[in-house]
Amino acid sequence: IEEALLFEIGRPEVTGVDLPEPPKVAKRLGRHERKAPINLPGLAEPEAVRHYVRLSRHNYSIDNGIFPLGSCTMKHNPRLNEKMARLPGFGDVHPLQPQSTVPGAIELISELSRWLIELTGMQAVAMSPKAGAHGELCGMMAIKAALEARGEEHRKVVLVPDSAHGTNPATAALIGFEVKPVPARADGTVDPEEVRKRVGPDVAAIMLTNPNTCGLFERDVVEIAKAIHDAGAYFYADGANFNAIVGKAKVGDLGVDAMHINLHKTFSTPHGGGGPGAGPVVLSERLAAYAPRPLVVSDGGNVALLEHAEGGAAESLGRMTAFHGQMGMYVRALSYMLSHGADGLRQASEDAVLNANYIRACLQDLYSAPAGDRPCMHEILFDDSFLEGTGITTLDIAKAMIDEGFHPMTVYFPLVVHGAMLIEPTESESRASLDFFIAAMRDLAMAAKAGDTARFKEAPRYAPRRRLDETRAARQPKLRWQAPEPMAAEAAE
Amino acid sequence: IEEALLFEIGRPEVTGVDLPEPPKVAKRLGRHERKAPINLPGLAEPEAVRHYVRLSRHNYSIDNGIFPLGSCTMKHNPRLNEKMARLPGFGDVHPLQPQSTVPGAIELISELSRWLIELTGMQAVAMSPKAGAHGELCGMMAIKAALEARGEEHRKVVLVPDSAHGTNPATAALIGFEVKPVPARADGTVDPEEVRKRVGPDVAAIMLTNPNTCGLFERDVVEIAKAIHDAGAYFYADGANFNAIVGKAKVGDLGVDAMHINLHKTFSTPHGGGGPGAGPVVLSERLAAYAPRPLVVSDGGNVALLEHAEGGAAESLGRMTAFHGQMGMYVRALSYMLSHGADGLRQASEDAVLNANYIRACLQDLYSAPAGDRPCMHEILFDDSFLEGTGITTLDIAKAMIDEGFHPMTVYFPLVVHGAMLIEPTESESRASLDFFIAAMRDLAMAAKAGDTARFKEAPRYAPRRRLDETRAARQPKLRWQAPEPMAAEAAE
Amino acid sequence: MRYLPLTPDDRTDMLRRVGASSIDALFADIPAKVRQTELPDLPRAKGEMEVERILGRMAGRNVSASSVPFFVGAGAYKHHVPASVDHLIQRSEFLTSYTPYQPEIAQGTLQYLYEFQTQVALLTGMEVANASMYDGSTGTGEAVLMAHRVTKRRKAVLSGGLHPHYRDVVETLGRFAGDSIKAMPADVRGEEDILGQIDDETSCVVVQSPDVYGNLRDLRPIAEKAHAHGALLVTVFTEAMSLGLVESPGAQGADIVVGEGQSIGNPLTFGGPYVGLFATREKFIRQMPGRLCGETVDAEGKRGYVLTLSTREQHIRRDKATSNICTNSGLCCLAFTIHLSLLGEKGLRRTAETCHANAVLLADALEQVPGVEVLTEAFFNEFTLKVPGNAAEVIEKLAEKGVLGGVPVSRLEPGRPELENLILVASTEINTDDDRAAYAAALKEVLA
Amino acid sequence: MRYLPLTPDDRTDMLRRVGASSIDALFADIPAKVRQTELPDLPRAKGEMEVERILGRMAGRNVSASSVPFFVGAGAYKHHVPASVDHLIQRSEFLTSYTPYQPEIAQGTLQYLYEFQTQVALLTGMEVANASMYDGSTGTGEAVLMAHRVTKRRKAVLSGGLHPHYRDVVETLGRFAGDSIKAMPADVRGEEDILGQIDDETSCVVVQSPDVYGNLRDLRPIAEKAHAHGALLVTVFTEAMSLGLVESPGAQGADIVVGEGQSIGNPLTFGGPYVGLFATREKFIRQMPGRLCGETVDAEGKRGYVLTLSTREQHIRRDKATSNICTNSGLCCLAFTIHLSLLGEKGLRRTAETCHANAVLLADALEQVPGVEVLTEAFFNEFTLKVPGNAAEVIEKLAEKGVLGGVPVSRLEPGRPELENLILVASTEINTDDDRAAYAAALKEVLA
Repeated sequence: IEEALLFEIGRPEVTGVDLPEPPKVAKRLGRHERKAPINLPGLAEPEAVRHYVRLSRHNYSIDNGIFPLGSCTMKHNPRLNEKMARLPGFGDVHPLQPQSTVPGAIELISELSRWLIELTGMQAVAMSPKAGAHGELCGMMAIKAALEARGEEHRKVVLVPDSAHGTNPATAALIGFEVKPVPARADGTVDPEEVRKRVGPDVAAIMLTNPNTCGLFERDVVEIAKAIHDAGAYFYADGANFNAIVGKAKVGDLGVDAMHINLHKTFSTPHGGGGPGAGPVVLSERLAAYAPRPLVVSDGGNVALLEHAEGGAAESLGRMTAFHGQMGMYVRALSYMLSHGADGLRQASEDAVLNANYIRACLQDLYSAPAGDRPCMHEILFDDSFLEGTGITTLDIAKAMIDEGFHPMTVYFPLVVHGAMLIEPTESESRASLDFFIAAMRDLAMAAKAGDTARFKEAPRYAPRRRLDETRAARQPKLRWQAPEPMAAEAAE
Repeated sequence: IEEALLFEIGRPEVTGVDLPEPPKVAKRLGRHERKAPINLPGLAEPEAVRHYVRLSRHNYSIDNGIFPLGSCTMKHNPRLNEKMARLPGFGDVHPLQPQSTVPGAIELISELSRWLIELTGMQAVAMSPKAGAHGELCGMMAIKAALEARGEEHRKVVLVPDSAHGTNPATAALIGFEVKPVPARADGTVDPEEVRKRVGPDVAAIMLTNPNTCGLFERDVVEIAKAIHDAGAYFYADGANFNAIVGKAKVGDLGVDAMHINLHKTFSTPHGGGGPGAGPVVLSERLAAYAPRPLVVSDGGNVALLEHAEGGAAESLGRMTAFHGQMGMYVRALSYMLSHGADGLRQASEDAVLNANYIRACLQDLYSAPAGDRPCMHEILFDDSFLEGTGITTLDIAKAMIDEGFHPMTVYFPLVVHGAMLIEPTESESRASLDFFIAAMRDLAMAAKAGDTARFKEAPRYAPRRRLDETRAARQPKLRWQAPEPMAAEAAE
Repeated sequence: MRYLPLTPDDRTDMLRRVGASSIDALFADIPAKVRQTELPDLPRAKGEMEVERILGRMAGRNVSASSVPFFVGAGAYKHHVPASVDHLIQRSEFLTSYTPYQPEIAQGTLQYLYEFQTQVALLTGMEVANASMYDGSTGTGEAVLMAHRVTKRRKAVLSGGLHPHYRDVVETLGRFAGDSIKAMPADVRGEEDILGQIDDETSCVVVQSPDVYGNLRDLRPIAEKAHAHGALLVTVFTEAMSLGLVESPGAQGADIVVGEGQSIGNPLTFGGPYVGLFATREKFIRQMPGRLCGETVDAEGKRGYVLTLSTREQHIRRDKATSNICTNSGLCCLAFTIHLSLLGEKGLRRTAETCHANAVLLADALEQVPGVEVLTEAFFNEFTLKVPGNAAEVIEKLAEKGVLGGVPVSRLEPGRPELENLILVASTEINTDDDRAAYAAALKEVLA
Repeated sequence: MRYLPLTPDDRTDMLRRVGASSIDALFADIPAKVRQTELPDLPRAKGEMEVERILGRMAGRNVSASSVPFFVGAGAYKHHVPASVDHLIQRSEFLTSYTPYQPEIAQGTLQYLYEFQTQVALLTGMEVANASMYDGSTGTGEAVLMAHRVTKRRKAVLSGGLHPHYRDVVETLGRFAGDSIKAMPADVRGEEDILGQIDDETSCVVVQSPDVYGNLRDLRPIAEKAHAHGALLVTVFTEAMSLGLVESPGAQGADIVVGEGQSIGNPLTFGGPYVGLFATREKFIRQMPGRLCGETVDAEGKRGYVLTLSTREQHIRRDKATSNICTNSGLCCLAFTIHLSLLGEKGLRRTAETCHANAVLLADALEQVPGVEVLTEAFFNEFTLKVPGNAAEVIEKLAEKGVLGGVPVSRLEPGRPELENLILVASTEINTDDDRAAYAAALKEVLA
């Protein structure tokens, strides 16, 4: 079923919001009142509800089925957390109303901070970054600030393994670092020897994802950290995969100096089709002083929200966003943490890892895993060598999965293996759900090997759309609706 | 996509509800503790959410498209009303907590009563009936009580036109009345002459739906009422179609003695796939004294909730349900009324009637309307004579509509025309939506006349199910899931 | 008006298409002398914000159950319902759909009704259940009418432990239907001689357990006696959660089990909408009231569900129908089914055990208050408290102290001096030690 | 644990299938000396009811905007959002989906992003808009970086009317990126000589209107001067509702328009998540940060939508990307789009007019209080109030009287004695006559 665009069904004279006639006043707008029409269409409420309900039905979501996007961690989103975030005391408070009127909000941030610090074994946490990539920026700024404080601005190089998320090099480059790659071993992990070879007086930091994007724990992480620290550099950890090791290892013990935490990945704040996220950054003792403002600090029973770098806190790197960060996400994350508790959080990590290994064990005879039959962490990486000679690609497998009723896994990432397929089931899937998924994946692999090419090349056939022409979209970008010519003419009249 | 039954995916050892260990106490259950297992499956929350989300997607709803079920009045359900019903002061109060702790709840019922009385021009309203049919029972009981008070228990006959809803005769029969039909004129309306012929000392009441189920206003209603009253009987009105005339006529002025109001039809409380409803009954001065308890009475500024027939109120017909009725529905209905206001309610009736007539005007050349080109009220009735010779039935048209993406109209009701198709668009549909519907309906009629039989006989093809075997369901009733034999054996071990 | 998509221009165009000179031309069948020309004497349309203010103010005048120590029961219970339940029932496809008359596009509703029927049958220990009644009280009325149909007798006996509202509903219905209803007097301690009331004219005996005073009743001897006389045993419960811990009525010989399902999945909402559970033996299905959902197959042989046995129902059978019920409690069934599927056997049992344990602790605490006596020996989560003084006044004074302490029996049975010092007190999993301490302390003060 | 579907039996079976002796065997890559054996020192799992109690208690300690006369703005505004908006964004298919990497099964998200981009372009009077930034402040930072890329210059001038938080964000980013940021001093009356700051090194001028002190600024001369020097004009707004009544920045020559979209569709939530709006000229699209959704066709020629121009983005371009942004504000965009589609031009205009009228009435009322002065001449819905005394203390005392009267400028610009008696006061459609009267009365008392 097709759904027209808002602009094709709405009309500027229709509104779905009733307000009384505004009070009559002498306007105080100066010369600034808008004269030209905006041409914004309106919908009556029944039209709007139907339009967006119908649109929603063109989406796949966790609540429809397994969503095994590797590295994206699409786990169950408890509705309790939505309810909590909407309590008037959280959802309906202003960031700049007097602090004396929001002690509970500050308490919540403080409590969430306590959980994050305890789970990571770090010294402090900067809560305000708005998403993971923003957290990376925060962490790398803290490192830069620390280097400056040491008078070592000349350290410009940041080591980034090829398997890293694109945000890592992008972040480093954004604030003037020079990105240098670190090659991976055959299984995708980093060899401390390679790190040692590259560290030197020009190196500011390494950015390392652990567990890495191949789904493996960097078993030499302590050595790598030592190599980095010995060279006077810092260890930034990309916390995208923290969900695999909560309760199993504290990143502080691994030698990490800064790590962002994607609350939506590890602590299940809903991803909402692209955000909002939240990216608190935990900091080691060496970096804690550089935390941005605002900052919630707790001293025994006293909790304070510091909005400026008052007093002796001149090291603070400054402000990264207006207000105090993603409160709505904090409430959801804390609700998730309280619900799980220390025991449930560890169990969730264990189940996530078990589920991934179960998929690995059940698929490895048909799919090709670069790491062989080595256990994985929370996600399992395959490459496309099992497709050799079939003419079928990783993308074809992904699109054929859609026809089987699944969301595809992450494809072509990480870049370090050919035709990557990265599958992350998360702890939210039942065994029955995994078995159903595995059966379909086995069937696809066998069909591919049997040469049933049409099933793949023509996929998806049972989705709201067949394959979309992405090249055309990029070559002739059409980024907004435009009134068709006659209508435009009419509007101009 | 298929969805297994709860019993096929759940397991008794799984739960989606966490509670601490119960306090240890010496039980005071006597000999009544349950020993046998219940065999109730449980689901973890992610499983439950996914199961019911997936199930929901097998349903059609107003929010998916027009739902033109005649006489069912499927109009937009504002989400504001859902929000209001969930305010803790309404949703989280107990029916038997002290009245002093719920003045706002009593005020709400009183205020809703005021609106219903004003809109109908009646004397009183009994709020407690739980749905329309329950309201009919209430009204007919009040009539019976009034007759008994007059010593006229011998009046046993209730006149019911053939076009009436099945609930009318069922209700009358339930409390011992004898149902006698009143024939309709060719256009489906009641001839007062026919009523006059049938009224006599044995007649207790007439039950008349107005506008009737053919979508016509009973233009002789005042005369009919007079004939009934002259004969010493009462006029019960089925208020299912009240939504067509709100603000256009007060039923009190028509001579009605009792009428139930389906809050979900006229005042848009969501039908929820089969309820809950609410069926307040407005009563004339002649019947007001017989109102059941509980009853909210208002005397100037004082409002009281009477739970028993205290003092001089011995005439009350008694209690029809535990507690005070469908509070949750009252809140939604009052929210709807306040939103519309007197002006909006009248406009809604007018738009509902205009929309139905627009469909009538745009389809009448292809479909056959028993009332010819006479204007209709809020719904338009066609019969199947336009299908003559095609081999296609009303049911086939309905099923083919499903393939066009619509919910079918009401079919084979009312019984007074052959192969009835009763279309009620309601005021919630935009003109664009009506035009879209009309185009599809025209296409279907033309296809039927052109002999495209397969399109109809094989429909629906694009629904979650093809036509279902209702005969088999009735002949070999299977009303619950049973464990397959091996599992049953296992459970018995 | 935000809910009305037609614009003035639309209306003009459409009237032209219809060939009507004005909107009133379409209402010409309403006789002129009764046609309403003035707007009703009611306020005009209001925006959302204004409506929220008005209703928010009314709601704010009520004391909500969650805001105080809360022990009110007597047929409606405050339980914790998971947030996912309310979220799911608000899905458009559930909330804004109709009775599943077109099963091909209503399998969502039909399948959950089938799950509901199965859950109710399992929970009650019966063979079959219907797709709900309005609530427990009207369901009890329907059960008595059904017993009349099955036995072709018209004399029902109601236990003195039956909730007085339920009794009143059955009596009202019986009176108007011309049936004989024998209601036993209030039976606070569950000691009545109901067996002595059963004879060969009796269509059914209606017994509640746990009864309104909290007593758990032994249903087996009643079933035996009833069956020996060709009568049916109708059992009633008002606290569905009790079925997680107490022996099922089906196992004790009940022929029809009817009860209030509100406790599972549904909020208090000042008494409604609730959901009536109705279960019976397979041999009686054609005498059952209400909707039934059954399994079948579609034209391709796939399993599917339909409303079935509708020849019992009013829309087919009209004046010969088994009941006049039409709209029932669909969405409340869904809430029940989702909540119960989340609970499962394990969660239901634990919740029930917590309710019972909390009630025992409460009874222990209140018995410490001088002059106060717990009258009920075997109970699930509710018991009768005897206080030295007028119970209604005590409850009112407790409310002033911010404790909602239960229901004075006199509110259900007015004008009976012998019941005036009794309170029905309920406890569920929501109650804490603090709640109990607050109640005991307040009661002590009130009685001092 | 209610969120974990695996049972102990499942775990045992699955470990066997995996060939692992224990769960810890799967974590063997974590060096033994850093493997955690003890549980974290944090509380154990809690049921829903308990979590609700804990968080409910925290929430209960805060004064919510709806519960008092409320006039706080300064970059976040309390507007009424229709109930349907929050209902719709909670649809599973929206709430629990991911960034639309597989467009064939994400057309719902992609189409609303396309609608969002179009709405933002129309509202700002610009040619194109992206699919959102985190919020207005970070969007402003991105706008400055983009201006650097476009002009290949690295010197930005910030108006003294720019929200101090936004200025701080740009300064922080500029400092670490090695750019030059010239921030003008606080400009309460909108009188600064910003034209004088523009030279041939200038990459962009960043001007907010309405500015943080409420002043509506004339952007045309700044655009002209900037363009004459090859610089860009970046305009900022923090109150999206103003665009319904005030001339669009696009019409005044802006090159990049960035703003906070919270006012439309999104609750206050103590400052986040919000949604950054970002619009520019078509010729700059390849320099834009953030996600872009574009129209295309599928293999059958049907219209569809995809994320496009991703060669600008970090996941393709890595260290050469235009921004490091990944996750943005998807669901907040949806709320914005739905609310704005409900408002439409008619509703937006009326809401904006009501906000302005209420602010004018408020200014009139407060000016009556002895010693109080409204400093802002031309404003939309917020203005600067000068009080005789320390503004922060006045605001605190007002709060004690149950009035949230605005933001003391000192909270944004601490340590500036010349700003210490200024309050930013905002009004929206939610404020009533009673609210205004309460504010004026409380202020009079506080100052007395």
